[in-house]
Amino acid sequence: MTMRYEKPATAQEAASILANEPGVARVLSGGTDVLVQLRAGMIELDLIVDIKNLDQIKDITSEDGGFRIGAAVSGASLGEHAGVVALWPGVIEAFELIGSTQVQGRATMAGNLCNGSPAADSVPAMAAANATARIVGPDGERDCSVQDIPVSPGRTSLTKGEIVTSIFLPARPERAADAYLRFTPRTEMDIAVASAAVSLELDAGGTCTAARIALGAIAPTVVLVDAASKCIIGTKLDAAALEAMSTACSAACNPIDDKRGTIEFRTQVVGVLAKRAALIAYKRAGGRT
Amino acid sequence: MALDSKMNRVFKVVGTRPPRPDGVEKVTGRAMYGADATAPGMLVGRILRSPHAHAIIKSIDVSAAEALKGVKAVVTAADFGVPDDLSIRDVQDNCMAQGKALYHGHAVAAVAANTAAIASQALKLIKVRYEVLPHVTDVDEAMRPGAPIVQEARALENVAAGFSENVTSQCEFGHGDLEVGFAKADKVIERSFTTAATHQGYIEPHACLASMSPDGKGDLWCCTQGQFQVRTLCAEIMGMDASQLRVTASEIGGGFGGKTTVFIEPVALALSRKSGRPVKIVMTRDEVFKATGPTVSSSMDVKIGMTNDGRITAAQAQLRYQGGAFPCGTVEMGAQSAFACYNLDAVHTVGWNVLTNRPKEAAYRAPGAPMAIYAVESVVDELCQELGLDPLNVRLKNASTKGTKSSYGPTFDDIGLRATLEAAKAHPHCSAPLGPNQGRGLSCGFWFNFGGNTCVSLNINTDGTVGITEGNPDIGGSRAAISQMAAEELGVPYDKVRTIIADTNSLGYNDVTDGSRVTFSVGLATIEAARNAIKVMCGRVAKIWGIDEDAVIWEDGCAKPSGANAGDFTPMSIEEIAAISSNTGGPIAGHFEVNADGAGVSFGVHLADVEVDPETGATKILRYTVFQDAGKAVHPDYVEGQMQGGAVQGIGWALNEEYIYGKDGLLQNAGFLDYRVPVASDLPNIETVILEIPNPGHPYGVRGVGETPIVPPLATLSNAVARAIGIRLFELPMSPPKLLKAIRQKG
Amino acid sequence: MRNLHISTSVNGDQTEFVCAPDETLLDVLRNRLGLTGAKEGCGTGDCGACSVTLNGRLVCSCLVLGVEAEGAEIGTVEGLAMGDHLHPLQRNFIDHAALQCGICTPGILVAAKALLEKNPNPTDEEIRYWLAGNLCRCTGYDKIIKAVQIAAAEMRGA
Amino acid sequence: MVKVTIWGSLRSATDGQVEVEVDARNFKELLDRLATEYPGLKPQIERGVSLALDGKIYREAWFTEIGPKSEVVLMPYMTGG
Repeated sequence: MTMRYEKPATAQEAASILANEPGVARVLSGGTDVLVQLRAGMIELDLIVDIKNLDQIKDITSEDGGFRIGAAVSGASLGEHAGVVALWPGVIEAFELIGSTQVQGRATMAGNLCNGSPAADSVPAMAAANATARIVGPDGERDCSVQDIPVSPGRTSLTKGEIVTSIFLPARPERAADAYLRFTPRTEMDIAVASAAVSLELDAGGTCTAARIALGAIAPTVVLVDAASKCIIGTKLDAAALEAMSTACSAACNPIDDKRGTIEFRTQVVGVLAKRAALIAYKRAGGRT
Repeated sequence: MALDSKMNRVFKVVGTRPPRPDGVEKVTGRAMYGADATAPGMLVGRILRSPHAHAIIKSIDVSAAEALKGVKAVVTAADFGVPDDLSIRDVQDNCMAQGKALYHGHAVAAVAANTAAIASQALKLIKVRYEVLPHVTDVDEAMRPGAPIVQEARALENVAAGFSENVTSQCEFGHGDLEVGFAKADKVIERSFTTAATHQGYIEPHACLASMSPDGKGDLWCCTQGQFQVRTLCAEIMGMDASQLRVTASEIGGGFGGKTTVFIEPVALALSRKSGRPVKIVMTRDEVFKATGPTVSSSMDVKIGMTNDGRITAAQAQLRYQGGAFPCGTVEMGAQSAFACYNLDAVHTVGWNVLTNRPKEAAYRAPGAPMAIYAVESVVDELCQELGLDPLNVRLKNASTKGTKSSYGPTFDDIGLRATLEAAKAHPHCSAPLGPNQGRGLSCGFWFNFGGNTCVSLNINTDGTVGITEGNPDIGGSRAAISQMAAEELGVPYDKVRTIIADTNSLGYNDVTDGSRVTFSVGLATIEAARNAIKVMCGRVAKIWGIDEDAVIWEDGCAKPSGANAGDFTPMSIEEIAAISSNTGGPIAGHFEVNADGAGVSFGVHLADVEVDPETGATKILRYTVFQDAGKAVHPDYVEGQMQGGAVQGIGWALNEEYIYGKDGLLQNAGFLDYRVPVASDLPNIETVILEIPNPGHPYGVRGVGETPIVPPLATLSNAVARAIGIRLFELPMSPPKLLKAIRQKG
Repeated sequence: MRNLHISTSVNGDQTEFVCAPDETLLDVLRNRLGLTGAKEGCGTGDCGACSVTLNGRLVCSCLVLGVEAEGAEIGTVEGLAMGDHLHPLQRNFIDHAALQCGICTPGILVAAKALLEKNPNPTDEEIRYWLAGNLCRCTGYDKIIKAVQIAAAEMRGA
Repeated sequence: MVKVTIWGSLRSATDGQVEVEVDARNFKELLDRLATEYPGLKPQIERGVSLALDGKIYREAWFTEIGPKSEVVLMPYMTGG
């Protein structure tokens, strides 16, 4: 094993090192995925690039009424940020479900995204929140919708040399909120068998005016289900609307049978989770059912 | 050694909760566990494992690995001999595959190198040519004629015809006329069950440090439940005299039966012999799951008949256990335990052991009993539901008691099942209200408990304090209990006693820490050793006083004249006697060596309330109470700890834990992420109620407590789920996909 | 393989070591610094036996590279007691039998200390969720939760 | 004479008898007699058996005395966890 370790000072330098590496390279931020893979022998690396020295990489900053979250902000730090917690409680609860307290001390949302797991907890929540990732690469900087980054299990749309430097959670109007639920056999320390994130906006009368519903662990990548959103927009989340939404979610599933769950189970449960998450989001947004 | 006649003895130390002697070391990180030892010049050993479930090893080319810089030794099966004893040969073959890889993860070669990185690199350079064979991992499939044969010619003489060669043994127990019994029943229920293989899940992976010197002497440091057993196995495998191999047990980070044999120790010794250097091997968690000893998986049929008023008239079970790639006897214990809780006129159990392409099972807390009793207690519970009977009253009505002819033959002496059931019945938990989708489950549990070979050396130090040397690794606070019993018997304060665990050269042979035997057997030997020391002290004092030895008695840590007739002497304390021991004949000690019997069977009753989410199949445990007879709880905190820990292992078994094999015969969940042991947030407090029905086989009435508590949770939870949602599952674990499917099928 | 030279602080002591780039902080602590209190139960962040604090955050040291310790402050179980004076958590774990085999104990103590620094008065449920990443196979957790509560009350001066 | 209860799967070695009678004063004699009089039991006795005497299980003790009225049950040799 001849893995090298680099800790560049700027994003451009990091991108350049990664772009010029002929061997296998990975970015290290929280390390809670990459070090597991390294340790388990799933990957063999020639180079690991620690991005924790980059400017603003550990910062949470206000921007256009939303928040920009650096790629090295840990779950523990993010959860202590009252502003983000108030604005996007569903994203926070999704992210905080990942791993243990110990893992939260290191894990990052950007890492969760770039790991490319279909079961990543924060990704459906970020997709529902319409979050974008800022990417720095050899050719400069670009922004990309979070849901466009994972392309298949373990793979992303990032090109060689590109790194995610921050995640942007946008502003949102009053009477809006989000929620995330996942199913795991244990209460903690588990991987989502199915998950659902729901982000809603309500009018003053409590009618849903906008909704984004994203599902996890039921397809090769996160799935945004517009058909499900349509079922609840214009409603006050009455039982019939929720039932239709739940059915639309189940219909959007393309899951696999594996050691963690069956196709049948994932398909059924994701609808239940979406329904329950929608009710939580609705209540958080000030709606009364 | 029977229970002291002074039955109403008032204990001073026994029954209290003093701090454990190894506590400070363990809370400060100083305690030395298996992986914590180092030696000068130490090499790192690593093991290459089969990627196939079943394959002939055509050839192994280690030349490239040997040539790698920093590699000091490579071993394969060719470096080991062929032991005469078949059981030893099995152990050796399990440590290093001989000709055929029998399961995914079976060791095929090992290296010792300067660093872990070099060792890992060397493993990749070993070229093994395999001829992959058809495999079988399911017990029912493995039994069928035509199944892939794991090992040939291993079946015992008593196996009936009609099975595949994988069926290695058959056993049968019971008495009475089943036909007559079932004819008397108003309701007969017959069900089939399966349980998954589970792992003990100790947090400390196996680790050892071996050092062989060129003159043939060896030292081995390892985490084990029995250093003497390790010595026996390793000495035979290595062709050494027992005297030449000293084994020291480190602190042990959990065992639960899984550290009662060897997996890496002979490999480390062989690498050390070949390299001439000390070699440390530490298993990864992946290796622990793949290549140590989980428990058996089972397939079972149970048929029970009951009258309308709840009397069991006949009971019958067939148990099929697979214990991996080598023969084992676990099913015999399951077959004997299955109906032990009940007083039955007609009972019959048949069991078969079956080979599969899985790792050889090792003992796991009450080996064989939890699954059999799960099946039985499920059918008893279903009969109660069908007949509209109270499940606790039905169990009381049928409970084994003193004089019951047990389902495995002998007639029970004093046992605590009825008292335990009565305690459960009287407990507030039993009558607490339940909400929607909630249910309360109940199950009895049983385990034999064992005694076994035990030596204790008790030395009275010159200042009157006490040193105890015993030979059983302390897996859960036994040093505290042993010190307490010595303090009790000698009449000295607890903190004047220090108990240590000896290496194999310092004491005679001690059986493994298993069978819930340590507090019972080592305690018994300690009490007797103390009595021997007391006898010596009284003798010395008698000489000083010039009176008859019988005229000196021992009370409260002092030698006293037995009465006015013996003379008027000031009592001599243990400190005074010890201080002048040089003048009175030399050092004072008490020894005791015994193969202890009379451990006394143990019963427990568990109660659980669960809530099932009908939309997801998730089961949440709301309340859990364990009732168990401890005989005499020497250190109640650690008795409760055994009850709580065992219950939670059983809860994991019932709900989520399982070995998952793919169609390719490979283990899919060899890690703590997907082998789901319960975490703290999954559980409520585990309430405990200790009963003390003295065991007539122990001077203080002690009974083993460690194993029984893993037995009832399986059925307790299954019964609770059945009552919460009106659906009974017949397989474990009751994972949410299975439960949800059943809920939806019911509609 | 080129080893790197790292300067760090462990339990308040300035410490230097060399390690390979792929070596974990756990391996460094155990094999290079002789601090074997942190245990390796899984190597994949699933058991918590290797818990330490890194710049005040609770982490699994098996999921940290040794090289990441440069300039950091690391706290291990060896730093809990002040001289011969045990931390209240340590003493209460002994007094209330919150350990059996003891292999998970160092990690649980480090994790519990981190909890009480953040939340001096946790509920049972908060303790259970905070410690969900620390597997214990012996105790069933009951006595651990109780010992943390007793220590917390004592530390609050209650 | 001592009456010994034989477990089910061994009964093929005792012509189907559940109980057999042998002349023995202790376990050693009992096992020796059983092996002599019922050679089919020998392989199991060599593999290991336990004996229950009046309800108490003995795993190995040869010289445990058996009274004429004692209940003696042959059991497989057992281990725990």
